Amino acid sequence: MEQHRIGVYVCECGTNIAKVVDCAAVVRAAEVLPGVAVATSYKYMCSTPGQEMIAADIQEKGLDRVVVASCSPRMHEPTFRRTIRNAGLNPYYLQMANIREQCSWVHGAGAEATQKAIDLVHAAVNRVGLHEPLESRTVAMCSNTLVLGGGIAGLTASLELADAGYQVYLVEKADHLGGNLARVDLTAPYLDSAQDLLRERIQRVANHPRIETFLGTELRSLEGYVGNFTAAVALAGGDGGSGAGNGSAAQSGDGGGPGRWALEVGSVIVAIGYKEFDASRITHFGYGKLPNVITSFEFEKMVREGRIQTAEGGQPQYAAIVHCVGSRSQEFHAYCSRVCCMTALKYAHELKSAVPGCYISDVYIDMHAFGKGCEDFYRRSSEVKTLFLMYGKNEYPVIRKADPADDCGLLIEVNEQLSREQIEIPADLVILMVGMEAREDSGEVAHMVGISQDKDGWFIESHPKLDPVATTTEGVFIAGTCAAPKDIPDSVAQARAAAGRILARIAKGSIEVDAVYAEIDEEACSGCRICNELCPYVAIEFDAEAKRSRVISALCKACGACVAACPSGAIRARHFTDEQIFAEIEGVLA
Amino acid sequence: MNAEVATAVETPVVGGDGRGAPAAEKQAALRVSGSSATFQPRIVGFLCNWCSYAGADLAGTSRTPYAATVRVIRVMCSARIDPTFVLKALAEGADGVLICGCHPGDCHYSEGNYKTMRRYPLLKRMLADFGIEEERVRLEWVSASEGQHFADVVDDMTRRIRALGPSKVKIALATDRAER
Amino acid sequence: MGESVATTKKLQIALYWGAGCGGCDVAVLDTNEFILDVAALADIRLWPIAVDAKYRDLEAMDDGELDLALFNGAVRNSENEHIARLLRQKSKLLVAFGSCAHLGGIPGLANLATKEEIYDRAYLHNPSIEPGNTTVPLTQTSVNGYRLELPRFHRRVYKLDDVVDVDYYLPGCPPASDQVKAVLVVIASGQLPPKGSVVGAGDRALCDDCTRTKTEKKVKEFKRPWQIMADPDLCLLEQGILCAGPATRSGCGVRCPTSAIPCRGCYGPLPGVVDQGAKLLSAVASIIDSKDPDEIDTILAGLPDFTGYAYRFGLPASLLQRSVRP
Amino acid sequence: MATRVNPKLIDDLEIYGAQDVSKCYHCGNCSAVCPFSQGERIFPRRSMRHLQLGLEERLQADLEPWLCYYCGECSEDCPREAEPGETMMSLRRWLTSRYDFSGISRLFYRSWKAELWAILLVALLTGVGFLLLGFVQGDLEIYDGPGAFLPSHIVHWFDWGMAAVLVILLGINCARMWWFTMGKEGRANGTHVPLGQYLARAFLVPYHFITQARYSRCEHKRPWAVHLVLMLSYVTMLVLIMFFLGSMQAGPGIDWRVHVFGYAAALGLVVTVIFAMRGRVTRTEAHYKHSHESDWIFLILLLTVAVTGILQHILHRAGLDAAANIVYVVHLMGVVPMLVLEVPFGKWAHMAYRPLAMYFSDLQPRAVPSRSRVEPVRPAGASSGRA
Repeated sequence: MEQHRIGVYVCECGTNIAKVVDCAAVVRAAEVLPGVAVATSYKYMCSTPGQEMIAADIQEKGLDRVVVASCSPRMHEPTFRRTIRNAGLNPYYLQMANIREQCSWVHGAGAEATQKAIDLVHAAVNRVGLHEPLESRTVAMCSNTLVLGGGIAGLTASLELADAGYQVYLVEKADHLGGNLARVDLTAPYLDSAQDLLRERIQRVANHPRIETFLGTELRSLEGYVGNFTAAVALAGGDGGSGAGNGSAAQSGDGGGPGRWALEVGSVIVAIGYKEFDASRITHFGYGKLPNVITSFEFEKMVREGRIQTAEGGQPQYAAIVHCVGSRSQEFHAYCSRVCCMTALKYAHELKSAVPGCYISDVYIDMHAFGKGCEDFYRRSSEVKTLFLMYGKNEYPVIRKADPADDCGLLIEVNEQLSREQIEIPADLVILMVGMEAREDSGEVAHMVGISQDKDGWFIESHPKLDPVATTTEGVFIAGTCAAPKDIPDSVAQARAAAGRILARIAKGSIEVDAVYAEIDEEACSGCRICNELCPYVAIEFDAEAKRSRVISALCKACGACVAACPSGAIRARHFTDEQIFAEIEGVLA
Repeated sequence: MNAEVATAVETPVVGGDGRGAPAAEKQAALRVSGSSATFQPRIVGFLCNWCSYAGADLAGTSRTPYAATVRVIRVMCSARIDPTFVLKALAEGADGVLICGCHPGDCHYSEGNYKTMRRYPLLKRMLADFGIEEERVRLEWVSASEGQHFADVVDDMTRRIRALGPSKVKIALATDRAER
Repeated sequence: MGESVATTKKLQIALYWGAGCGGCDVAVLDTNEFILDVAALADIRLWPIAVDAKYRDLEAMDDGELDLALFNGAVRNSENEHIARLLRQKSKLLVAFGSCAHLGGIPGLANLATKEEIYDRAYLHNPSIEPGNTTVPLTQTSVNGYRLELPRFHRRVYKLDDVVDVDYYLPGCPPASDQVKAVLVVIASGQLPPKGSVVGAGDRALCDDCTRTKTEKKVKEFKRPWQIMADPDLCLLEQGILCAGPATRSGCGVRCPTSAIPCRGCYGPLPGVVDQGAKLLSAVASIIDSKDPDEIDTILAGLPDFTGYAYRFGLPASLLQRSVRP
Repeated sequence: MATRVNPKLIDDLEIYGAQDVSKCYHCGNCSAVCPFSQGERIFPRRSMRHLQLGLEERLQADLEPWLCYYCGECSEDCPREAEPGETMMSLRRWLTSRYDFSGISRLFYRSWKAELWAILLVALLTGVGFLLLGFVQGDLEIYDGPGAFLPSHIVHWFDWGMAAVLVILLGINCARMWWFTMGKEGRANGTHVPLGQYLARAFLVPYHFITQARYSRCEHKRPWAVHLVLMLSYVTMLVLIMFFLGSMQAGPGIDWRVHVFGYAAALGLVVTVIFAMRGRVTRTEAHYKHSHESDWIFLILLLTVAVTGILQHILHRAGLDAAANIVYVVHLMGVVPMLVLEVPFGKWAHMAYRPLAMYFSDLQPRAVPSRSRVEPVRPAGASSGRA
């Protein structure tokens, strides 16, 4: 094997790595490995000076391979690839050793953690020597975009793209636009009308020449790859899909039967939103049994209809609002649904203005008022004499019917945390602040567009902090509450961000896709056709007269299933070759 | 050196070099791992990039501690894991091999993990024929959100392999070399 | 080496039969009248099956006196090993002849059992042994004053290049006679391929030569050859018959599949493949048509002794080489 | 057994001056800065909470409001401007009205007009009464000695009579206070304080009454000083009037043994009252920020009494006996309502409730399980925790 000049850079990540792994020892161990020309550690390898150090060594010390031992490659591989590319090396001459997420953050300080780091670096050094120069491919970028979901996020994204002059296909499963926001009256904390926010957007979408709306329609499949997707959409089963896409849809791809369209798109924005938690799952609240226990959305309906009253038709003298219904509990959803607290305060105001004499009890676990203007809203609410009562996590308040003697219809028993008193709250109307849940169909959608979900069913972004709208599938973006509970401003911001990302790519006209894909050595292929059936992207075609199989690299997503299966070893996974992985195995076990 | 060894082991046949072997095996055992009290297994983990590797990263970001026994090798999909890799790892002296992929039905490549699901049982049968203990090779589905699960798997596997002691593959090959 | 051809001096060759079935020697004889040409241009100095020569004659030779040694059979005992070393010493070229020398061959399957188990089966508990007879071979015994020796039975089977350096590999169980012929001609002509090459075989999988039609593969049930009347024109694997063809070098002339017998893989792994069995496993399992673990198990149950099949000719050449059971 | 929440109570407390209770979100700053809030007595926060929840029973049993002297630090540090100090003040008013059996106090606190009318009425009666007395048996020209318009011995007798009545009224309210905070609570908790303890700790009442020792532990010292001076002057006056009225009224020569105290006390009263008034006008200090009508009425009364007292004394020394007598009557027209209405039913009552509260709060931890009772005893923490 030809002798390389490998640079090994061990990142201390402040103390994140250094306080557990003896970075100096790792450097000492790396120095003596074959082919290693430079080995050093530094506080923050990803910092500008850190990257400059690498670049300088490449140019001055003539390094031809680089190993960075630091955080997960999922975090900074792109960063360091850029670094060495700018320094004149092929970006694929990089290998990272994950000594933070998979070492210093999970092991106690000591010899074992350090040994593990050394082994990982050894593997990386072994591997990087076998790396080949790869050129990432550029493919054409189709400027059409498919937007799934006609809620505030979907509408915003669609308008953003269409206003920029590009075709948008907006697919909404329901028979009307507006999503969950359409069910809301006022919005917190500024109490401006949700309808005002929606109406003009919906109108603009409806009349926009560049937006084609498909109502009562759902995605059936998504094929292709970034810049070149084909989406099959069809009328949702049973649902009439009133006013579904008109003639021009048919032009955008052969329909394949009435109520079915094939859409050519370059990008996809998934904004399918959320569904509310089913309050009857928490028996303590008696939702469904006690007529005056209602959900937040049922209350919104009351407010929109302008009559806030009990089932008996009377005005409530006492009203209670119960927070975190389905949220922040071990039984149901551990996460916070984020919007309920402020919505609850909004209800307090709406109640006060509608029924001035009404006494309002706000039964909460913690008051989350982190948003802009929210803390102030919280203060104002307490000034209108809302009684705030704190209940303990997983210690649900119990709602029961009051005795005829009482001056109220319901009684809520709470172990009140601030006074440490077991108390009973009088109520005529109880509003349950139901939390947000991933939609039942989120799983299907995720599978169709090839993105993953967390344990709660929310879609996972490609990086929670640095890349919050992109997903692990190139060209597929997420916006709004399908990624996690969000308020309107955040959803809108995300929608615009996603649209922005897409516009940037459209502006470039073409898009770089990863150079990692499988290729078949036709000299070695025997045409046994074992691989043909294995490719989920039908990226392997069989040449009948040559009796050889061939990979259509643009379609290949580099999973490597065929590579492992090829009994003649004729298929190579670029950047994940057998030799490279053997070298890693030998490295970690050296 | 072959000659000496050959004569050294030259004894009546039945159980003959059975007497020579344990010594060599003990030596090898020492080479591999030191005394079994402080035996720290070396497990090679093959993790798919999208679910399991992300899951292992999550264990990190949420600071979930687990035994420092696993050395992770990242592949794009568990379907890329050629059984050859597993044999290679064992031949190179791994005390265990952990294969992780997305949960069935949740594969980033929609079906990759099913290929893994098909190969694994056959591989286990083959390993059993080679006298390799059940616990040494393990397939687990770990999603991107299951950091805790990953940590638990590693700890559990470490515990079981500790109980077994070091893998005998490398020792066996070492003693064979000694025989020639 | 070159000069030996330059001289008109006859080729000095030896053939040896190690731990094997003798089929390889037969394969040489199968070259029929060609063997006479061989005799014409070569002195056969050692060939236990055909020529009366003794080990001491071999020991007596000078180093490198032989031009070519064809070693068939695996290395099972000290005798095989001794001769292998002698031939390496005396011969300019050493060829691992046939699957056993090349990969360990059928005898190599013994590596799944311990030596004790083998002895037990062969000498102690066997239908053909009269009860109470506990005689087992010893390396040394003395019969009325005379010290008798038997070769030492190694713990396991080795392929030839485990014990000595090998120049060429001629795969096959046995190698196809025409391939044997061809190789001898090439060597005689002196146009030698690079050291370590596999000669007398193709560089692609058997399927390349196999005339059966292949479509996309999905298997719901594996069957033994005798269980079905196999379609003569369709790929055996697609009919559910385990065939090692896709994982095996071509060169044999597709003798088995053409006669409706699935390939056993005697020509060994393809170039660049580290472990033939593992590759066959991966390929075969991948095409199983099921996503249900239980169903998969049932389907796999149709592959009895898969290990034996996958390593039928190459266990000692596999990554694990042998069972680790004590 | 869960306690019923009464969201309406804070509305009621507004009338007593607690305007901002609902703003409190229980960060606990108030209790953190209060030098008195420690151990089980977490206030003002707990009182604020009980008030928000409208737990009347609890509030009625609480001694905390009396343990607070309204230094105002809590209100200054409150991030929500929930005015905990003022809340405690209002709670004291509320409690006073709760302790009062007659309901008069409640009436006065809820309507200052009622209080004013009552004062005027009493003043009128007093005026008429004493004028009658003067003209019937004495001479307007004579201030002291035989034939005096208002002979000191009669006034003295009247004072004693009135004192007796006041002590009875106040005594009843104090008894109620004991019942709410010690008796009833104790029974609920199945505990009681042994009589021995009551006797042993009895000294605390006069001690706190005289020294205001607790007040002195507040961060700000001035309010304590002012309050102390006011209180001492008042007490001095009381003593002089109850025991040395004769020599007070004697003259025209100045009997320094007595009068020097009188002058000091009078000065003390006037100065401190004016100081308090100035404070309530300028509102620079937290405890003067919010003034309930009752506060003003009280101060004005006090000032009138002090001024007229001094005036009649001067007039008498100036030989203007007739004028002195008239002013004397006016003086009594202030004194009588002030005592009759304020001591049992108004702000004055706190001079009894406060020391008692210190006394009780000292006793509560000394409670022991009552043998007589059958139901299980609540853990000591819980019982003393809710004192």
